[in-house]
Amino acid sequence: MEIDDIKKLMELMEEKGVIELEIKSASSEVRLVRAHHQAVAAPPPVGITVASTIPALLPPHEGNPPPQSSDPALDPALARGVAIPSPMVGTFYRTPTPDAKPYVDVGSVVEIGDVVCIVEAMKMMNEIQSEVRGRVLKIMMDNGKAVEYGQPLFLLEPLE
Amino acid sequence: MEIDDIKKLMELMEEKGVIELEIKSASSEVRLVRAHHQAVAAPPPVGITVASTIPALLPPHEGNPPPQSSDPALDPALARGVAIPSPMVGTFYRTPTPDAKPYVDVGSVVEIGDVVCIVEAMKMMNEIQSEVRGRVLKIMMDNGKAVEYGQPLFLLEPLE
Amino acid sequence: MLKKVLIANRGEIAVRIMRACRALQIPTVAVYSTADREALHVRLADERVCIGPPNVRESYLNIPSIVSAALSFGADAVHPGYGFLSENGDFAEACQRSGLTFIGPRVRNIRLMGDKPRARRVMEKAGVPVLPGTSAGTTDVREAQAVAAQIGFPILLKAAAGGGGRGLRVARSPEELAAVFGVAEEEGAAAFGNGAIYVEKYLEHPRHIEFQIVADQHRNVLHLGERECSVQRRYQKILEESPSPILTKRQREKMGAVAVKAAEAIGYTNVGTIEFLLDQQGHFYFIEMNTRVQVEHAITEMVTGIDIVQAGILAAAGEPLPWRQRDITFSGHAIECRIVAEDPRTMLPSPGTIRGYHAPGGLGIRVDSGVAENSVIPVYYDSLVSKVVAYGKTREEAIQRMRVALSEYQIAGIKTNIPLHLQILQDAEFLTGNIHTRYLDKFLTRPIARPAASAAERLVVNA
Amino acid sequence: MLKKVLIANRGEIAVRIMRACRALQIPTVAVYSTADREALHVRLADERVCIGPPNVRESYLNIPSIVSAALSFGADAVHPGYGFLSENGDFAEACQRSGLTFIGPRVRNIRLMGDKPRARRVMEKAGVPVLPGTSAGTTDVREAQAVAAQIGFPILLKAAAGGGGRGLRVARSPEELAAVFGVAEEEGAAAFGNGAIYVEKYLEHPRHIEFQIVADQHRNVLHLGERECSVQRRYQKILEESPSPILTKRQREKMGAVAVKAAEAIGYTNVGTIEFLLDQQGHFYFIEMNTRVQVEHAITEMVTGIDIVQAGILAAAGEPLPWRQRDITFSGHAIECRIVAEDPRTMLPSPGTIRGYHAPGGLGIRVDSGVAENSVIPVYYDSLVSKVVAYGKTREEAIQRMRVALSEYQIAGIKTNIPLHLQILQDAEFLTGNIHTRYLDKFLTRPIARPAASAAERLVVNA
Repeated sequence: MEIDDIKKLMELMEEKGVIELEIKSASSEVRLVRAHHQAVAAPPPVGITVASTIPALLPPHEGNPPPQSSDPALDPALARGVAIPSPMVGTFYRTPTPDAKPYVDVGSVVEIGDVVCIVEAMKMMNEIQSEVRGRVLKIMMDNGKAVEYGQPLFLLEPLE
Repeated sequence: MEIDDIKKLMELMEEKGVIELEIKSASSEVRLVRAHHQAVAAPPPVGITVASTIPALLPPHEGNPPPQSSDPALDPALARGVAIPSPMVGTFYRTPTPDAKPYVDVGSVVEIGDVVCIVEAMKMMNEIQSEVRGRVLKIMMDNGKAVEYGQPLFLLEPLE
Repeated sequence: MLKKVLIANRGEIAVRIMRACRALQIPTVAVYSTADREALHVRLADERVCIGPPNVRESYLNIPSIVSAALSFGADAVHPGYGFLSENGDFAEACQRSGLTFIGPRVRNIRLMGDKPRARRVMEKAGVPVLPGTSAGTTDVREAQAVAAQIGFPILLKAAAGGGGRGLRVARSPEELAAVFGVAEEEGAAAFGNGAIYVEKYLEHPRHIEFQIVADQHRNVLHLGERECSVQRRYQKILEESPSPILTKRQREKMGAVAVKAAEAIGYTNVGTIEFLLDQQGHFYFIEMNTRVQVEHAITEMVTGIDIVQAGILAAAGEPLPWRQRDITFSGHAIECRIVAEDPRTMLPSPGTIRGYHAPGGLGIRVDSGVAENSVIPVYYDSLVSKVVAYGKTREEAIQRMRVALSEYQIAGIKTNIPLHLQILQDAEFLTGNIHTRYLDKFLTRPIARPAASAAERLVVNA
Repeated sequence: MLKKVLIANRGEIAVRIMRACRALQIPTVAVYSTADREALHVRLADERVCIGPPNVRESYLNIPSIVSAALSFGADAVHPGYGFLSENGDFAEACQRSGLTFIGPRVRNIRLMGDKPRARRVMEKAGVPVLPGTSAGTTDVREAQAVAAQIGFPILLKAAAGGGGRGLRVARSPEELAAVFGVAEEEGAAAFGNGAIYVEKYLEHPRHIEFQIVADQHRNVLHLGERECSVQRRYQKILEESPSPILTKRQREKMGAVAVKAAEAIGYTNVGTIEFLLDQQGHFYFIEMNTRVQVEHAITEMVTGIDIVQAGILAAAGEPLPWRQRDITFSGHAIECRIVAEDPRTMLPSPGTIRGYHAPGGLGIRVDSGVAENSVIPVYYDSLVSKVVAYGKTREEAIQRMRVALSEYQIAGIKTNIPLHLQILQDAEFLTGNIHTRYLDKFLTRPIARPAASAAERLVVNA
């Protein structure tokens, strides 16, 4: 069975509402299981959700704006990455003070415990430390933007 | 088994309201499971639906009574059968007059065009003719009972 | 009292009738075609009977099948709802001959009001104002000119066999009449097999105002006030409200009294609706009577507190009305938006399976729906999905609540006309109540394509 | 006017507040825990912010996270709903310190009413009748005996640190008091770390009658009539109605005036509820004031036509109330059934995913729901699924409509208390209005298992 066949099976499953499929033959075995219902009323996916504004009088199902962050799955280089999520709700700052240099940039190597940014919550400037050692692949948020709990701030390539 | 066969199976499942399917043969095995939101508030399945009474003040989701007819799929002998469905809504009679003998019994051989029963609709006695030649495996309805459009009345084993 | 009611309909009105029956503790039997196996009305009934294949002629319009279903499944009464067989005298007669109570008016009421020219003559004789014009079709242009000269231009030419807004032409002068008469005649002959033409006074920007009638079998007839149904698209109502934003209390009483007189003149029983056109000078003219429950009955229920469907069932069972006209009081304002499955851009029907369904709720919001999650809007039937009714103390409050409700209504899998409703609810002319039967045309600037016309026809059953 | 409101709640009340904000054209920000990503309130808001993990302490009770969300996402006001932080003075204070409008009363109103003994003393001083008894806890049985002798038996012993109906004992004689006082003291010390006991007059079969208060920041205070909330299970309301089936117009005016006096005595602003116990002789006693919108506010909205949530938002924005007491009129009867996810047999919570959802609709039915198809009832929060409100001209009509609505309500995937409601709605005593706070006990004959008690505790947040 070729990848294209499997792809076709997947498409058929989606189209026909099939959630499980198993095929065994002398030469091969295939088993496919679909998550169900996620297509309908798609929730903000983990980690890449952002607050989005919908015009007050438009029915929400007419289209939530897509998440602002780019999807790491689409870029093979980023797919190796590990995210640093925001541990709290607040405003994201890349610099300790408005005029200072950013804590990190793309390409920076970050050690465990290094401060990578500030999240301001209730006028408190909270220094966010990395819990992994790695190289910064991508900065997921713009400076000064509001961030949610769990929102990915940086994507790191882990280093041994 | 080819992709096209599987597609056909999926379509049949959807059409016939089948939510799980397993086929095992010497050369291959296939298993398919469809998402079953339709299991909830189960619609009357094709052909074996009967009017059922729910107490007026009980929420319908508390349980539709199961269809009265036995499921041919459960009896391998019946699985070969072909149903004669009622072509109209009315009352089912196995005999031409109350005292007469039934048109057919289990084991009777029926020719194409043979009258197998009467369905009374609006005081009209409608003779129902078989469109297949076969041996009666099962009588699906009791004499004098109300039948719907499409409701299986007899199960026949087709004969060449 | 009735023992078991078979509901000879589908969709929201079947569900609505079930609710009324449940409140009266009468069990119900749903009927359905094979296309409606999983429909909400089938799930909610006490019993259910498949009556035929999807094609309406073989199922929902199949008189023998429906009557047989009622008899075989032990119903002693049949409720026709609206559309389908609800105004079919043969069906009502077949029910009665089979010993079934037909929940509706007498057979002769249905037949009389189904024959528009005869209805017009009867109303004229009873002193109910009708639009000046011919009460029989003509193929003679000279006769048409004579009538036009008498009633004054502009006049409307109507194909005698037309309906649902088709086969209409306006003439503003004798010359124009001479020019279009032949065309209208030929069109009528081609489209409807009948070239006869009615000549009628043409009203500029009239309002469609209708009165709800309730009558028992004991000569009690009363009205439940008016509904303003001027927001129409090609003679199909889209949004209705009660009370009318312009009717005064005195006008309401006057028109209501005429509506009652019209119903009394024909010995009407059960619920029904007298439709009037109201011109800009305040003159009103009878157009027709609908001898069944109306799609938009819900708004009248909101402002009067009276359950109209229950009232019809009780009247059919022979119960006397528990009210006199003076007991009927009106409070607040109600608006109904008909939510139909259609592409808001092309206005073509949008059948399909409903996903991600969330109906609005909260203060002042009533939803009468025939669907739930995974419900199918089949291609075979009209495209009404649900009716949203907003009630408020004032028209402004009702409009505000309707906006909130429609903006939170979630229906994926099909397209709906919710965007059109939201557009109307923000339109300055609508907000001031400045509406008439051609009001909606301004939202519909696109040329009317042929498929769109047939979409409108499909809606006719639901009028 | 407010520019953007952050709703610091979830479920039906979050959706309810969004509707009020939309009507006032104020954008909303929803907050949610990671367990609520797909929740209806998240889908319906204009913006949404994840504030923490499922545990309430780290999300819906997390003051810094919620205030920070409001500030970072540009809200200028916060609505707390009911439960969670709605009666937390620290939260209201944190909002105000951060320059956010707290949509609720003043911080000092919240703190005062949260301190029950102090609230009692203030009310007593203001001339509001309170239950005779001690206004401070005691550990001295002789003091308890003296108080009991003065107010008369039976008396109620209440653990000073108890709540939600826990730590209560009845004594019907001095001997019984002597016997149970020590036990109660020990239990209180063991369960709540505080052995102090209040002694209070014990009422046999009292009714729970509460008055809805609306107050602005300009010293206008008025009441919107009463709610009868006597159908309770272990001090948790299950079914409420307005008006009370037994209150006369005169009693309503008298109790309403006292409720207004109580609110005025503490300089109350915004919406709130004064709860009374009413004994069989018609005496009534203040029990507590809830300084927030109540779950059961909807029934008052139905009979007065006033949007209480909007009124609270406008009052918080500094707007004066648009009504005087004489403008408040009552019409019809409304009943609310709280639909909770629980096994009707064991009364244990029944979390899960909702499938095959169909909410009732039609004439007189209002549904306030936090769920739709595929919604999850998480294990972490209270089990309220929705509120069904039935409105009718009379109590009988409302009951009839509620029965129809609940009998068609379809929720699969979880179990609900709908069967219990249907049982109540057919009970002869309920139908005659003969109810009191122990009325529901007769339906609950099973021994109370430990897990059931903790289920009740989980409901406390929703009181």
